[in-house]
Formats: sequence, structure tokens, C-alpha cells
Amino acid sequence: MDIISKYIDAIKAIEPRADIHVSDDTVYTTVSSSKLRDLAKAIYWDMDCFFRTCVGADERSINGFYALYHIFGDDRNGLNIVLKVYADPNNPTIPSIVDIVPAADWCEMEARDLLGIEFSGRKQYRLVLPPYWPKDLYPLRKEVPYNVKPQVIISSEKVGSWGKAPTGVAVPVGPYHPALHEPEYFELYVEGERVVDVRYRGFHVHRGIEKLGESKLTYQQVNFVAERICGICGFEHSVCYAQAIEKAAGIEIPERAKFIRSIVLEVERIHSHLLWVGVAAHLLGYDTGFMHTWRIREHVMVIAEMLTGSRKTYGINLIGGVRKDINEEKKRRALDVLKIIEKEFAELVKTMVNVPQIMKRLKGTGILPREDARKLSVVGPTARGSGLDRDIRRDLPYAAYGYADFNVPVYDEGDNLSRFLVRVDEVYESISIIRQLLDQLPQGPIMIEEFDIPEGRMAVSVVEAPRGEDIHFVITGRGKPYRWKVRAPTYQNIPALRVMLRDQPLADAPITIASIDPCFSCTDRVFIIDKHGHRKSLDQIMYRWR
Amino acid sequence: MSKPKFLGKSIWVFHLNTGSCNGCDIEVLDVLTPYHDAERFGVKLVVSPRHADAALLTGPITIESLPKVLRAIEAMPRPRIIIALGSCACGGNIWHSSYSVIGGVPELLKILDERGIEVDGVYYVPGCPVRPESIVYAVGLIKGLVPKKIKPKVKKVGG
Amino acid sequence: MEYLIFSIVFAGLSLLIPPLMDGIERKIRARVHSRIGPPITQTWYDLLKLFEKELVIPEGGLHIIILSLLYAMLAILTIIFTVSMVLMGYRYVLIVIITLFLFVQAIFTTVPFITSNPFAIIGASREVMLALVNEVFFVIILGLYMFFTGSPGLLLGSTSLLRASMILLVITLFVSAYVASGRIPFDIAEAEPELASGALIEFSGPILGMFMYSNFIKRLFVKLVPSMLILLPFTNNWLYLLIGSFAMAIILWVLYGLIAALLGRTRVDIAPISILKIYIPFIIVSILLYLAGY
Amino acid sequence: MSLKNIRRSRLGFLRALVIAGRSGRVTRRYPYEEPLVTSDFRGKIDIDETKCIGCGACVNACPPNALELINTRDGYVSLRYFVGRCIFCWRCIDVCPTGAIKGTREFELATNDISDLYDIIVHEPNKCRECGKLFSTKRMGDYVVTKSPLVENYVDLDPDCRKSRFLRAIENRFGGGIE
Repeated sequence: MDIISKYIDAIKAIEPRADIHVSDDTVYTTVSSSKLRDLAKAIYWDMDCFFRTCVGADERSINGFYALYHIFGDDRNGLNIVLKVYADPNNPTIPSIVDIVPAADWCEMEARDLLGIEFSGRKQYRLVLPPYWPKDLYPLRKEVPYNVKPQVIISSEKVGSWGKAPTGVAVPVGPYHPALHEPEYFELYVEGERVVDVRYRGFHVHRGIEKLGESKLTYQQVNFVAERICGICGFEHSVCYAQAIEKAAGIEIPERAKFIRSIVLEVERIHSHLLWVGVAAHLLGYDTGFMHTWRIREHVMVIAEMLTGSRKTYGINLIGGVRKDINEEKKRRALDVLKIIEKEFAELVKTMVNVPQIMKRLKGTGILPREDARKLSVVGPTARGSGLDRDIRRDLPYAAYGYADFNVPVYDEGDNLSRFLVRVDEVYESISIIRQLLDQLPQGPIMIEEFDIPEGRMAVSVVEAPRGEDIHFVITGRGKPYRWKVRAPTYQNIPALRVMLRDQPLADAPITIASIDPCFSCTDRVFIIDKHGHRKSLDQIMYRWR
Repeated sequence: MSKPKFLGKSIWVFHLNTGSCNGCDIEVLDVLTPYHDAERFGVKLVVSPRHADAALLTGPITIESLPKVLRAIEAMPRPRIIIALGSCACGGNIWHSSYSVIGGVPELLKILDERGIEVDGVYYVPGCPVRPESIVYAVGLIKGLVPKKIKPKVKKVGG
Repeated sequence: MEYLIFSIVFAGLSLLIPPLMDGIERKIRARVHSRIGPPITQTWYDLLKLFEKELVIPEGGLHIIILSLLYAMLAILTIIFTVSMVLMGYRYVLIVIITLFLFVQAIFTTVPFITSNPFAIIGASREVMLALVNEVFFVIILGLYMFFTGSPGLLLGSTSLLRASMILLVITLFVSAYVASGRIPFDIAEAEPELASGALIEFSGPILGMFMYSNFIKRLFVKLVPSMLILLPFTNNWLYLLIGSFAMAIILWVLYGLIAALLGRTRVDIAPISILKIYIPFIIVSILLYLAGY
Repeated sequence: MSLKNIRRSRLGFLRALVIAGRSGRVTRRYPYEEPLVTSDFRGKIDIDETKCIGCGACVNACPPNALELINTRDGYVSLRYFVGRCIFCWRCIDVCPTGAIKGTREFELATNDISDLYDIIVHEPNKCRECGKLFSTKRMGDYVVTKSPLVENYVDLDPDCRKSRFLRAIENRFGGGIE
């Protein structure tokens, strides 16, 4: 393919000695840290790629170094480009690329928090772990056991205080705020009712699943952890993980399993979008809309339970296929339910759009301009609402999406209303995808038993979750993954919140925060938005670990 | 604090998410929707611990959210009940022994006793995610409408 | 003597039915949501449970409790005053009960300011913003009503009320009653998703019970005033007027509950504009009609 | 369905009444009526003690360690199932060699005391004929013998005695002392 050679020449131009090897849709190169920044600039801006994520890995037992993988994505041609940089074990520092690629801010800080890789040339702060976590204890290092419990005294520290508030009254939204349903903490600085600045501190949901994945669990058990990364789009993670391992080990799963995976993925997308439409109506005070949307959604939960055995965490996905089959009777009942949903949801949206308050508060609020969206490489409905035409199901088709044709709704106003309409359209697309896939469901086995997973293989797998693209990066080990990194969609969308929330009335903060459909349990990331706010260590917290 | 006569009739619940994957949280919301409608038992989802009688605690209580959980429970006026929803809250799910999680309500109760915060009742509702019907059944149990079905079974294996 | 019995009966009635009516309203809202909804007496259960809970002194200290006691007493006083004075046929009843009502409204907007919770402060400031528009026009309309009828009090059987300008006035009064009762489009003071029940966030147990109970009574009072005005021309006996206005208040309560279930919540900067868009044209038209003699 | 082709009407919001009217009250009066549970629902598992041999295959397969083999002080091995931590994935049913675990549709598991959530199967331990130590379970021994009869003569030895017997056997055969 000429595109791959184009990338190879671009990389060779900057780093002549780089050893590049290509697996089916990923270009791996190992680069020296001195050349990293200009390579990142070339790929991100000149080749017009999007930034997926960066993964820190403790490879001292393999090659004696720490490694950092920067992953870029070229959606149009369905390519992933992985730049690997080594850092020497006793003083791991790597030049930061955050000024070239603003979207890399978080994953660099996460690599620093969990692995201790320092980044030169940027302001560094604690991201993932709580402030009272001991300074020199990096959980993802191989020698640290997964159940280490540092002795810390949890005093009732002042929530989220980082010194002086920039301006105005500080309004704490969270950690237990009715609009969020999840423990995330936004501190909105308001003048009157206008939001001036936002600070965000999350990570209440950091459960250390990556450490568990590479220490306590085996390959097949990691599926069930992946499924519980997020309670709403759990199956995306489980499919993404399984595909990553299957790609790394070169396992070819039966056709029927691919179809069942795609069908259940689309059932989950319908349930997730209906859930969001209901919550958005609730946030705007229109409880009737919330109740009726969730009444319609109940049908989806029932057919999900019929197809997979559980209302939400389906648990039918393993490496090598699926555990539960779809017979004729289930197919018929699923099609009936889809007919009901299509009819009732159309009518309900017609009603909601005519409620005066909803239109007034959705149109023109929480604007995310197209260039900001491009700079922060936002994903999913948030990107499609701001004019970026990105959809992994069409760009890098996986599972059985090659067999279904569907169009991707894109609006370019970039306000809450366009994100609302993107999700409404996607519900109908999903219904038509399920119908197409159910018709072409091939016969055959649904799982293969015998396969072996060689050690030391790398793979990047990308899946389109209801909230955006969801990336799993895997290095295979013996009996369990050596390194398993999850980059959830909301991880990429939260930085865009600052652009959306700036100069908006406070009353719209909940609906704007909800408009990116944040799934904090996927993300559990934190970052400081404003320029000069640096996280000072909260002195009233005592460490007893040292 | 004797059990007040009217607590059985109207239970105001406060949703306390301590690091849950929000599978149980949407089932908590689902309990209010038409098919399950917990409001017919007088259950109302309130927004601040000040107004609440029961805390619907979901999630394995990560150490990041621990200080805030303690303050939220402290802010609830007595008599207060903790309802642990889902296998994360009852036993810590898959990450019960992870470094950043204390492992569910049994451990939280120890920390609460340590700090002298009394709680008037703890209910456990297993499930992953917990079914809306299980939550309705737990509410029925609190109100005394339904018997407790689950019994511990100790079975000795024959020779 | 029978005046005493009637006033006790009506006073007791006016203290008993607001929470019951709220139960009925929740039942209607549940029906619009296509679910069963709580029993009618649920609001009473809530209030009684709240009074049984532990009294946690909010951040504002003891004077919060004193103020909320004052607020509850004044609300109860207003409604009993209305009932007994109307029964007695007192001429200046309108002015007296309006001042009492405005005093109650003033306390409700100031109490949250004492607590240092930012949500309460923003909730109270929204309440002030809304009250500035709504209560002011409530008084203007009643002033115009008095000016049009030429008498400061309620004139039983005065046919002047059947004139077009008067009817327009009373209709705006009904709209103002809806806004004053703080229902969905205008409940921005306790907007749950945004401000976590802004004004009432710090109160718990008995204080919250008192505040909620007084709000229910305020809702009944705000519906009684317009229904009394509309029924004036049709009766010449104060007792029938009171019975009629209570019945109308109940019907209004059900109707308002239904409307509230169908609308979403406005923003604090849109709310005053949308209210003014209703009041100002109605008042101008009614003044013109009055000048033109109808 | 983009905004342009949705018919915008001022009283459109009243249509919500039409929707509510048509759908009627859909609430299932659950404790008194059948819940919305389909026949495929994965509920609590039930361990049949007549078939369980205490081999621990389910313990290895269980992601949240809800199933654990605990050996009490006097050497008795027992399989403890903690419903509170179970994620109802039914992996144990897939891996159980003797089909002892059966899946039920039970979900009414609410309780106010956590000790209700423990099911314990206590197994008879094997007694080593040489040193009398108690190890694994008798059932396990019988199962192993039925599967591969030739191990019969040293199945009732605990692992250490078995190892030392095996080493001695090799030593005799090759005549060298391996101490």
C-alpha cells in the first residue's frame, strides 16, 4: 500500500536508522528520544493524524529499559502508527510532546504517576493517584505487588483546594452531584451565574485494573475485568481487549462469533444512547422525557438479557469467540422489539424537540468549535457534533461491521443540540445495522478452543464505543498480558470541556458536562485546566509510608 | 435511636457512588423509571446527604473517594441506613484486593467504627449489576413487606 | 357562634389539604410518566418522617432554626388569617393578606443566604431574581384590580368584575400564581440537577419539614387569592365564596400539576423575560380596555 | 431526522399526554407480580455437595475470587462461596469437571447481615497412610482413581511422602544415593 510507504519515508526522513516493521494495520517504529519531538510533529500535523494515546511500560525484565509507546491514528486510511521510545531504568526521562500534541497531556502524566517516567520540558503534576499516595511508590512497576496498601492517614482533607481560587465564587460541582451520578469533582469559578473557570479533579474510580490485568488474572479472566471498566459501555472494552489479544496472537475467530459480537455491540449502543437522551431530559427538568425514554430503553435491556444472559455486564465474550448463541426464536423477538423501539422513540423525540425549554437550553450552548475539536482530537459524538467525520466502525472496520452499510451523522454547529441529534440519529443507524447483521447471520461454531498466545507480541485494537473510539494496547506475556493499557473515549473528551464551559451560564454546566456523555469510570483521569494552577501537595495530609 | 414509625413509609435515598463502574448506578436510576417505580414504596432520590435517610452505596470505595464518603455519611442525619448495592459494595468485586481500593462496605464499617460514626442499619444487595428488582426487594425487606429469602448453607460432604 | 365553628373547620382544612394535594399532584405526574406513583398520603408520610429525624444544626447556626420557625408560623398565620377574615367579610382583607404573603416570601429568600453553602446562595439569588419579577407584578395586578373596582377590599356581588379588562387582570393573576408556586418551569430556586435543591440544601430533618410544609401552604394561598377574585360576582354570601374558592383551588392544583409535568426547566436569565412577555401585554390591553370603557 | 425536517409546533409538547395515554401504566407491581426476568438470566449458583470433589477448578476460574478453598485448622478443606463478591458470570459452571455447580435464576439476595451470603461445603480430608497428615479431599482421591486407575497405590499418600517414595524408587533403580 502506498500509504504505508508514505509513512515509512516520512519516518526515515527524520530517523534514517529507525527499524520499522508493519503488521496488518499498525506501523511500529523504535525511535531515539532526541528525534521523538520532530517525529511527533511530522506525524501529528504534517500527516494530519489524530493522537490516540501513549502507553508507559516497565520492560526491564525483557530488555532492561522502561518504554513509552506514542500511538497515532490515521482514520481515513485505517492505520495506527506506534512510536516506541526507551528510557534508561535508573533515571527514566523522556522529552514531552505536550506542546506539539496537546492531547498527550494526560497520558504522559499517567505514565509518570504509575511508572515513574519523568517528562522533560513540561509542568508535571500528580494525575491518577490521590495526593496522599506516597511519592516514590509506582504501582505499575513489576516489583510492586498488586495488593500493596501504603499506610496513609486519610484526614478529612479539604476537597480540591489548590490554593487561591482564580476569580469569583468557587462552586463545587461534585463529587456527589445529582447531575453527574459519578464521583467526579468539578470546581466551577463563577462570577454571578457565568462560569469563568473550571478545575477538575477526578480519579475517584481508579481501581488499578491494569495492574490486576498483568498480575493476578489470567487471559480469559481479564475479559471480565475489561467488561466492568464501564457499566454502560462495558462490552466495547471486552471486545476491544479480546480483539487486541486475537490480533497479537494471530487467532482467527469464527464468522458467527464476529456477527454476534457486532450485534450485541449495537444493542449496547442503543441502550447507551437512550440512557443519555433520558438523562439529558432529566437535567433540563423535563422528567416526563426521562421516564418515557427509559421506558422504551427497558425493552432494550430485556432483549440484551435474552441474547446474553445479563442485563448489562453481558459476560459472553472470551478470547476466541462468544459463549452464547442466538437461535431463531431470539432473533424473531429481537426484531419485534426493535420495531417497537423505532416507532416509539421517533414519536418521543418529536415531542421533546417541541418542549420550549429544551430547545432554548440546548441550542447554542456548550459550543466546541471545529478547530478546538481537531486540536484536542476529541472522539465520538462530541467530534461528530463539531464537524469531524470520524467513526472507527467505518474507518477501521472490525468484527462484522464490514458486512453492514450505514452512514455516520455529522453536524457542524458543535453545540449541545448537535450532539443530541448525533446520538438520536445513531440510534436509528444501530437499529438498521442490527437488522442487516441478523439477516446475514452465518452458520457455524461460535468459539474456538485450542489456540496458544505467544509471548512478547504487541497489538493495538480500536473499537467505536457509544462515547468515541476506545483503544486497548496489549503486550502479551506468559498466561497473562505483560502490559495492558486502556484508553477510554471520555479520556479524550474531557479536555474539551474547558472550551465548552468557558463563559457559559452556570445553569448549563450540568447539561454541557453531560453532553460529552462522560463515563468517568472509563476515564478516571484528572487534569488541571487553568494555566497557572499547579497542584501543591496538601500539607495537612500525613504520610506514614516513608 | 429507636426505629421511627414513619421511616418505613418514606425512605429518602441518596446515591453515593464510591468508584463504581456505574452499572449499578444506572440500575438505581432504573428503579425510578416506569417499569419498576420505587416511588410507589415512598422511595425518593434526593440530592444531598442532609435530606437522606438511606445511602445507596455503589462501588468498592476507592481510597481517593474515601474521605468524601466519610463526610457524606457523617452529613446524613440519624437514623441513617447504608444499602450496599452490587458485588463491588458487598465484597469488592474483582478488584477487592487492589492497591487503590479498600474493598467494599465490610471494610468501610470498620473505618466508620474507628471514627465513631454510627450507622443504624446496613443492608447488602448482591448482583453485578444489581437488578432493579433486587433493589425493590431490598426496599421491601427494609419496609418488612417481604421475608428474607437467602439463608447461609453449610453442607457437609458425605464419606 | 357558627362563624367560630366555620373558621375552625376551614382553618383546619387549609392546614390539612396542601400536603394531600401534593400527593395527588405526584400521582398525576406519575400517571403522565406512565407509572403508578406513591399513595396520596405520601407527602404526609414524608413530612411526619422528617419531623422524627435528628435535628442537625446547619452551618448558619441557631438563627437558622429561629428563622425557619418564624417562616413556618407566618405561613400558617397567613392562611388562617385569610380564611377567618374572608368568613367575617372584612373589607380590607386583600391588603392585609398580601402584605403577610410578601413578608413570608421575603423570609424565604433571605434564610438561605445565612448558610455559607454556595449552592444555597445561588439558589436564593435566583429566588430573589424571580420574586422581583413575579411578586411585583402580583401586587401591581391587585393594585390595578382595586383601582378598577374603586374599593380597597373585596366587594361581594360586584358585577364590575364581569368586564373584559377585569377578566384579563385575573387571568394574569392565575399565571402569576403558577409562577409563585415554584413549579417546574420556574423551580429554578431548587433546581435539583443544577443546584442540588439550592435553597434547601443545608436543612435536614424538622427544619426541612417546616420549609416544605410552609411551601405547600404558600401554594394553596397563592391559588386562593385569584379564585376568590374570580368568584366574587357570582355569590353574595362569604361562606359560599370561601367554599367555591377552595374547590377552585383544588381544581387549579390538579391543572397546574398536569402542566408542570409537561414542561422543562428554564434558565434564570430566560425566566424573567418569558414571564414579562406574558404580563406586560396582558396588563396594557386590560388598561386600554378599561379606558375604552369595557 | 436532522432538526430541519422535524415539524416544529408551539403546542407539540402536549403530545406527551398522547404518548402517556397510549402506553398506560406499565409498572410491574414487582413483589406481588412476576418481575421482568427472562429465562436466560444468570442468577446465583448452587453447588451440589453430592458431586463436588473439592478440586478447585472453579476457584481458579472465578475472576472475583468469590469461590475459595479454605482449609480450617484441623486440616478439613472446605469450598466457600461468597455471594456478595460473585459477579454471576457462570465461568465456574463451564469449568467444573463433575458438573456439580448448577445456575439458578435467583436474584432476591438482599439481606441485612453479611454472614447470610456465605455457602460453605465442608469436605472429608484424605489421611496419609504413612505419616497420617490430612491432605486434599477423599472425593478427589476417588475421582482421580476412577479417571486413571494406575495411580491407585499411591493416591492415599500426601504429596511429601509421595515425592520421597518416588525419589527412593528412582534411587533403587539406578543404585546411586540421592540424598
